[in-house]
Amino acid sequence: MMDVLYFAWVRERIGLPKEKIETQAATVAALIDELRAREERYAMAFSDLSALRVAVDQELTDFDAPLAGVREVAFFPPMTGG
Amino acid sequence: MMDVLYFAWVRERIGLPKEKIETQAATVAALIDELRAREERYAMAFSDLSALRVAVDQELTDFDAPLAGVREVAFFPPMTGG
Amino acid sequence: MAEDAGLRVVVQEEPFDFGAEAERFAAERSDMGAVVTFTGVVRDVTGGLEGMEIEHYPGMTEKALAKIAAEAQARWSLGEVLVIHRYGKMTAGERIMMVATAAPHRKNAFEAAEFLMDYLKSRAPFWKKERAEGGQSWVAAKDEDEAALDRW
Amino acid sequence: MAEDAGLRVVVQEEPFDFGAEAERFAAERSDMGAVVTFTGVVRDVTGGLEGMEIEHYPGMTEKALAKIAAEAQARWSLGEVLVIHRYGKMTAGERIMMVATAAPHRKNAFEAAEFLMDYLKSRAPFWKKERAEGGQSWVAAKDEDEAALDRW
Repeated sequence: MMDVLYFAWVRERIGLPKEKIETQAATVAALIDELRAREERYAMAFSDLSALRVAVDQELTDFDAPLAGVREVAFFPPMTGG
Repeated sequence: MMDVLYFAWVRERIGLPKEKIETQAATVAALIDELRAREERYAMAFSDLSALRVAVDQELTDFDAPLAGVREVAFFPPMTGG
Repeated sequence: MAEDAGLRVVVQEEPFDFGAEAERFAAERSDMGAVVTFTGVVRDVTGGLEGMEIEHYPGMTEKALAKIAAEAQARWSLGEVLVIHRYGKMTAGERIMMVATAAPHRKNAFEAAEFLMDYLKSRAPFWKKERAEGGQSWVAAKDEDEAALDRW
Repeated sequence: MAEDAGLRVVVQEEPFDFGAEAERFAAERSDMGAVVTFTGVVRDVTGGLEGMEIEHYPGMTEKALAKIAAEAQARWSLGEVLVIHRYGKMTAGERIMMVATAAPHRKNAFEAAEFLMDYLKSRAPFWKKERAEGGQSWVAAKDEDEAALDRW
């Protein structure tokens, strides 16, 4: 069981900011495959990975990051702070 | 007749901040030669030109700058503002 | 707010007082000769901007900023580092964020402030959305902002 | 004081209010996204500094600063430029000077501020003298400050 968070247009496309997900996915990429298979809005949100970034337990990482022991995964577009 | 100004240690060595000088010197370098010949303290102040800077009518310039029509010449060490 | 040896990171919704923060940061820094500040202002390029809304990732934001600030501090032997970043709604002319650095010499203070800004732009979890007459849209990340990181 | 299209140059003996000047400079800059300030502080490296005295060349100082500021403004398409520089006596921790730049984007604001500082260090007619327990001495110009100009 892990928290999956969505920000900015990813949140808007999926339609919620956060959900709890039961998954056996070994990596972020595997989790994305599961999400894409769920519903059209997930498939849309995850259609172009080059436009997405991921944080695992609040640290930026990449899509092949392992998920063992992870409590929180967040998906969002490239950041635009400053 | 022109005003000759001295700043920082040049002023201290020569012992005055400003004087009026009657000169026919065609360039700054020629003026320096005249000043050096005056007294020991001038010779001392102008002994190492690489340690000096010159402004003619309040614009930084170099030692071969012409003096025709000039009202004010200033000598000082490299600047240390900021 | 995270407060560490000379490190202050603030993430807040309400406006901050740039002048007072700059003053407080620079006050009595007799061991540091150089203080640099940067402030980002909501910019209305077309004159049609109604406002901006900044979303962030509570928890990660503070961690990411503290990490960037600590890295700058170590890398340039800085005396102090301050980072303030707002989220939520703001209008044109309002200040979005500021950074401040203090170092013995100007080169370090400038470089560290630029490093902070470059990292903060592309590595701290903030997302800007602009509201204009025609509607609202997420601000796209710029390639040049990502490229700016190569310098460090 | 020289005041021109977005150009303010102040040379004065009395202290200036850094926070208030920074605030005033940044206020309502809705056309400019980036504001950078630099402040130089009298630094007491050894703990033995009693004070500093800055001599300048009245008349030339204002002209040199206005020229440097106008050049920065033109070169980086700046919105506003502020330069304040003190002369006379000051003690450790007091602010000697400040510059501020406003530009649409951060890169220009940073570069212009660094350019201003580099030129001001070596091309504006100020000379620093330090007073310490052992006596007083003129601060020597640094080769690195002269070399910094090659960048521009």
